[in-house]
Amino acid sequence: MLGATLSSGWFLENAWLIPLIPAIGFVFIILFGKKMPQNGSEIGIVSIGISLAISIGATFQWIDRVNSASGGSDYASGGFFGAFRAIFPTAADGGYGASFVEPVVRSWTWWQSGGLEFGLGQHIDGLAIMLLLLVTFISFLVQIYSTEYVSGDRRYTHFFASLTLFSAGMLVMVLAENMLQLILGWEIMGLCSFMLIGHWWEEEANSRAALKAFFTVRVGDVGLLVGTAIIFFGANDWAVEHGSNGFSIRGISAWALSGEASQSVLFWGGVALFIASIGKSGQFPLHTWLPDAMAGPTPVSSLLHSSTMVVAGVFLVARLYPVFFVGFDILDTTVNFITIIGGITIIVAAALAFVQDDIKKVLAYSTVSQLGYMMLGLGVGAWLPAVFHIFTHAFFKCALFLGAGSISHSGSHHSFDMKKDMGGLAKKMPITAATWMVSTAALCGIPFFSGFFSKDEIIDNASHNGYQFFYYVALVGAFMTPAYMTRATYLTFFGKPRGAAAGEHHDEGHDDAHGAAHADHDDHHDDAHDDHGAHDDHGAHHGPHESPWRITAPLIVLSILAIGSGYLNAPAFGTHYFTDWVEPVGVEVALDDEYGHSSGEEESAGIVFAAVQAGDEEYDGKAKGCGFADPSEGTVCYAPKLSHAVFSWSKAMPSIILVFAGILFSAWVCMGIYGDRRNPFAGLTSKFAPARWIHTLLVNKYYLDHLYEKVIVFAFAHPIARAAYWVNQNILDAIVNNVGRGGRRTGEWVYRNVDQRVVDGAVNASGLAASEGGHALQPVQSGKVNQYGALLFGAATVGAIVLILVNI
Amino acid sequence: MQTITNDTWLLTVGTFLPLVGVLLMMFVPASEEKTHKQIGILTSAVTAAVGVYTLLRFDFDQSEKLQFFVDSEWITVIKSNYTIGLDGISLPLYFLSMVVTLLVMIYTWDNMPDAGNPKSFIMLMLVLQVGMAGSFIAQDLILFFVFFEVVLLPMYFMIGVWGGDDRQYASLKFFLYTMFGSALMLVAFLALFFQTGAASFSFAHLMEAGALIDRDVQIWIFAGMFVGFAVKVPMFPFHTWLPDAHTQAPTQGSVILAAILLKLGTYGFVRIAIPMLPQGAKAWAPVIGILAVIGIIYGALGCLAQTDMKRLIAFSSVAHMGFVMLGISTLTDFGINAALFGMVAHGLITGMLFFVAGSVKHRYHTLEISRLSGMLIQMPRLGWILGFAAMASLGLPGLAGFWGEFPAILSAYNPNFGLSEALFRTLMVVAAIGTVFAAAYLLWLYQRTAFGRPNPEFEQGAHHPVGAGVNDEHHDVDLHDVTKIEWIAWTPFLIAIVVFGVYPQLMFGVMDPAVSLLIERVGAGIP
Amino acid sequence: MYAVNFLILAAVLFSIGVFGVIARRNAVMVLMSIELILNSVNLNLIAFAMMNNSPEGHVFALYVIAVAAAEVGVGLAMVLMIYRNRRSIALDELSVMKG
Amino acid sequence: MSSMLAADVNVAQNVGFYIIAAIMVFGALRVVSGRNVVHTALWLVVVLGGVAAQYLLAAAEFVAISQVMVYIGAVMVLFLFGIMLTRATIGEESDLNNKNWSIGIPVSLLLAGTLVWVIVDQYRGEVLASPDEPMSTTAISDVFLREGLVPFLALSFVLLAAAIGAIVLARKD
Repeated sequence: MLGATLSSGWFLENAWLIPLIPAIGFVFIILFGKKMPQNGSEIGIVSIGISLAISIGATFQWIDRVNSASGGSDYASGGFFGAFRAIFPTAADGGYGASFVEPVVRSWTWWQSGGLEFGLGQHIDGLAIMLLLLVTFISFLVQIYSTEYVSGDRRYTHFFASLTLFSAGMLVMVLAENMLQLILGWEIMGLCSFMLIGHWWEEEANSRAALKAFFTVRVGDVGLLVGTAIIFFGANDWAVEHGSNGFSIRGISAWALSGEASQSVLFWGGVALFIASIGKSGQFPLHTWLPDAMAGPTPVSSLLHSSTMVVAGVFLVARLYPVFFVGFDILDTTVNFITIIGGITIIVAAALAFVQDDIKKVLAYSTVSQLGYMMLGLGVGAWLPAVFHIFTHAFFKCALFLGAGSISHSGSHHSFDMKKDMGGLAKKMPITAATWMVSTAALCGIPFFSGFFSKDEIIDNASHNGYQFFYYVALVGAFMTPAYMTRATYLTFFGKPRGAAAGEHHDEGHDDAHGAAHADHDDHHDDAHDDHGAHDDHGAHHGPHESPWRITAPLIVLSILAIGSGYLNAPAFGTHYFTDWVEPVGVEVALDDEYGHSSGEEESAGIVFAAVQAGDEEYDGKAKGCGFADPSEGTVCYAPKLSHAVFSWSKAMPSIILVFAGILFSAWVCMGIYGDRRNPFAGLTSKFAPARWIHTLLVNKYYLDHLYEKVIVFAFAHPIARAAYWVNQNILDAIVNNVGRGGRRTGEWVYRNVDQRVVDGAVNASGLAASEGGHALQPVQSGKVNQYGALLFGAATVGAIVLILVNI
Repeated sequence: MQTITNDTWLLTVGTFLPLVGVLLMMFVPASEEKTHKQIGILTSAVTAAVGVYTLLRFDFDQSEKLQFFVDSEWITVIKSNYTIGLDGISLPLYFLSMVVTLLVMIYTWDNMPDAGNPKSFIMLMLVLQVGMAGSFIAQDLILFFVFFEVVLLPMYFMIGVWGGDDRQYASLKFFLYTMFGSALMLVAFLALFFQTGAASFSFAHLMEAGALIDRDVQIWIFAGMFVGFAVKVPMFPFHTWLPDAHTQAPTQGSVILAAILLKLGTYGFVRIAIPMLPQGAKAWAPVIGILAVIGIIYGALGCLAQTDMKRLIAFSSVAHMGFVMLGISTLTDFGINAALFGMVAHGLITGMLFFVAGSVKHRYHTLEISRLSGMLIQMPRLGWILGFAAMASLGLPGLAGFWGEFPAILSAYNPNFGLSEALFRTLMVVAAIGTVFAAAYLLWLYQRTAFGRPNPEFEQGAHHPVGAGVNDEHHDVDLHDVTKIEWIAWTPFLIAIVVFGVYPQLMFGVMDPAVSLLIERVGAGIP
Repeated sequence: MYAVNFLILAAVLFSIGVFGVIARRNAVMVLMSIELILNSVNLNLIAFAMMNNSPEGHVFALYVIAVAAAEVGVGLAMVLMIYRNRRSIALDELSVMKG
Repeated sequence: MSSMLAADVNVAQNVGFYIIAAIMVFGALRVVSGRNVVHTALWLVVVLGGVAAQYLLAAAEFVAISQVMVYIGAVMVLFLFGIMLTRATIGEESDLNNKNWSIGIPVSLLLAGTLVWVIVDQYRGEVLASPDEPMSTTAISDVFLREGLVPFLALSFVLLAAAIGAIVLARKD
């Protein structure tokens, strides 16, 4: 009777409003934004704010639902909720005893084909709730931040419109009920990233970056389209039989774990979908668009890199985890496609972060590297830690980007160059510096900051699940992360002020960063600062100073969360709220139509199975479970039954040590290279050839961009396209033209060679022949009536004779 | 075939109403240009109103049946009847042809091509409308052929008289190409007629009787139809008339050509060739699929090589119609649904792109991509519309283009009737890669024309240097943003692209029952 | 009386008329030859009327007579006009219709 | 006149027919070959009169009278006026015929041969029953004014149009 007793509520039932409101907001901004007092930004903020409110409401109701499922069910092994939670930390294999929580699924007919109806709706489970909250929250902060950061921009309204639509796209994807809806959100994000990265499109570099981002992601999208097609046809028959269809996320999940799915279909579908994730989440080798995407305004970067866009790829894998789990034989093998890509990405991106001068690019590569961690986590079967890492990473990465924006906004005069325009900013911008430090600590995985709890779990589970090699890869990454972050921190906040940070004014950086659009930025800027009194010297002195509250407030909030969010699931302290609320429980669920339509008649088309949890006794306490054995008759699984590594400080020790080693080593080297002291590392790259080679390789980003832009894209855009067009003009078209010309020649030949007096019989296709024939017949047209008469009567006579002869 | 005979006058009136306008215009001297334009708009508006009424009267619950069915004697000697009817397959196209004509007519108000003489121009357009609408309602092969050919001549004159510099060549090429196709098609029609026992030309009869023909004969007859329709679509390698015709045609001609005329070919496949010759269709399906996918890639590569905006859009049509044909070639209800959706979507989107190209030409007097730049600065609204149409064209979900493209790719995974899965799955992957190319050429176009700073050549008020030689027309560059007339003509396109993109069920719901029935019938004809 | 009598007479007259139309130069003479042809037709009509014993043949003959009268009127008027303009009615000198 | 058409004059009828026919053919040949314009016109009168006589033989008296009145009375006068107004030579003219007579003879011979052949083939031996009494004018007028009314009216218009047209064409200005 679980279906009936699960608590639900208005917010959960109507979660589909969360993306809809920003989407409507987008339309309003486009239509009326310019006429509003705040040029449309208020519409964006309000619409995101409402969505945030709904998300919060939905989150509480979801937690309630989880609790009611655990506490109210007879099947739950843990008894009432509190007791269940108390014993949880010792239950090594995690979700084993937990109850299945029916997601809140609703759907409306969106389109139909071949007699099947496909829906548009919502699929709310823990993962969706977590991301809904995250996305609306971060979007909200970023929008507030943006009102200051891009104020006075000539396309201020458009900026907010795109930002709002961008959030809407991500939200659509997050609560997608089926694959097509997911694609919808996915592509809307792609479009908005194009608009936002290319926001200052007057500069060719920016528009190229936008193009590159869209295009690279689009390459990955081939995989999404193909993968969806493969999965659809693989799953559809089974799913339709069970009351769903081959696009429905639930249908696909259940089919993948049903044991009836073809392994090869799952494998190829998984590969194709994962290619899409590679493109979207900036995994190696399609990561090259991400650093270029820094051409966009900083709030865009922070939004893109924390909770939206790049997370979409990870989300896709997490969402369709059963497909990947079965398709790639996760946990049965020691290596698979996901772990390989994730592992490579961690190292490759982290190495690149060492040679960047642009602070945003350091952060960009660090994002790529962290996304590698998430992928690795998913690849090694650590679903929950990976998802938790999405959660924590969003806060501290957003804070870091916004911090970088704050520095450029108020500290380095719109430059992002750490070597030229920064240094020693810690004193001038204390709030920014403090929040930066906290977030960096979280990113590095220093204990007691949020990143530690999530990243360490991934590393720990890699070893726990038998992926020893990737355990070491992750440890190397854990060393590299603090190292490059220490370098960036040192260059920015310590040492001697340089360039703009020292108060120097140079137009170069200014133009590079904001282009022409910035000309009126400054004017408006001054007005904005006048409001704050303290910063009215901006136009005159351009000295570094702390940013206004609309920038610092989001920073502070985020940095608090950069610490606090980790404690939602800190096994070191025995908390596991996040696990309870988010992780789908891998138990067999009985199909029962009776409950399918119990929660509202609107859930008519495309809704999936009604479900009640099957009794635990079916497991017999064995290690087998969903994902490892086929579900028994009449039941389905929605998620594999995953076990969790049990935390212990001793197991965490290696990574902790490596983190601190990284910090210390890097600080030492940095002071050596960038500081005043003479040091063996100074001038290393010029003295030592292998170091120089590595440095060159890294500076050139492994020459991947060369390969893509100068070789592949160039080849298609120029020689190949030209060749195809040449074929078109000179072969295909030439055939047509030659057929025409040949026809004309034949006509001429016939005309020349057949007696002109007979030509009138064989009327040539060309008009020329007809005219010549006319000339040939001209003598007949004497204009003399008598002759005409003679012809008329003669012809009539002949005709009559012929008729008579024929009729005899 | 089940039919519903209600409101039998509706289709005939809707189809032939434009002729009333033509008749009216005959009595007005050519010098009264405004009156002609008014009559043209009025006529097409009334026609579109009849179209709306048709929509209202259409029984959407029985969209698989032919409605407003009429079957009266026409040419009894050759057993051809005046048989007309409308079902879910033809309704969207029928209505689209009416609306597009109206909007093009409105656009003509301000944007008469340089050759002038609106009287003949508008009369030709109205005649064209009769042919287009008639082709979609005809349920008799001879009647269909007549309407199909009626379309040809006005278009020939539109290109040949009001076209660009190279119009003679383009119009002749268009004409001869399509005539060539039509000739083969007519032969195929007659062969079908005699092979089925020469009893009747009506679709319903031929669908029943056609399936009984020997497989080999079916294949030959299908070949004839294939060439006829493939030229019209156009499919690779019969596409070479298209870029010339599109580039040279006046804007109105391009829009109608893209929006409706090309659909006659694909509609012919769905309505005539496939259901009447199921075994022939099955034998030809792999060929169609391969040519369609070649068209997708090839058209995209052609686009990348273009320096002229209009020609680029024309090539993109080749690629998009490739998706439509891919959907058809799978012989699945999924694929044909997608193809039908794609036809309408392509009509709306590419029509819109041609409108924009026409307006760009009108303002800059050039379509050379390398000379256009910074359109978003000089004409932000036009730039936005171009961006919107480009996004729709590359198949962004949420806009209409996606629903023609994705389900077509999807359907190729599982072709019907035992067609080779390996082949079609390969085609699917290649077609999916084609979407990347689509993104590439459209965004590249957009980046080069809309982004960046305006070309100094076209700065407001700047005079061209005398010796520049690039622009010897005497027009001053008059860069004004989208005008009111253009808004009126374009807004329905833009709204339709969004509405169909967001809620595709509007069209799928109408088409699906009819298509399912069609596939069922084809399946019955394949042993 | 044999039917062939009338019919052959009409045929002969018709042929003579045809010869006249072809051979004569003078426009007035051509018109006269046409009258011959018309009369031969009338003979036929009367003969057939007699054969069927019905008045329709007579009626048609009368029609032809009326039309012939009209034709001669208009034809001669045209001849007069041509004569006024060109001072000649020789048909072989009229070649405005020459192609 | 009806006494002339007694039922038992079959032989006489035939003899009359042949005599008149011979005269007509001769006249017709003169019409198309004569060298004097006025003479040819007069020969045409002979032919037309012969036609009228043949009508009488065929019991078509109303048509015969119309023939005499319209042709001999009106049309021939018109022809003579035409000849005079165009100042044709009253005497003989050397080149009334053009070069086409060489085409004309074979054509007309061929035509005549064809027609005769066909006629003989079809109607050989068919005898025309001599009617008891001539076709009554009442019967003709019945047809004219009942089913033939519309053509009759149309014909009136044709005549009117011809009259007007002739005047317009012949006017000097």
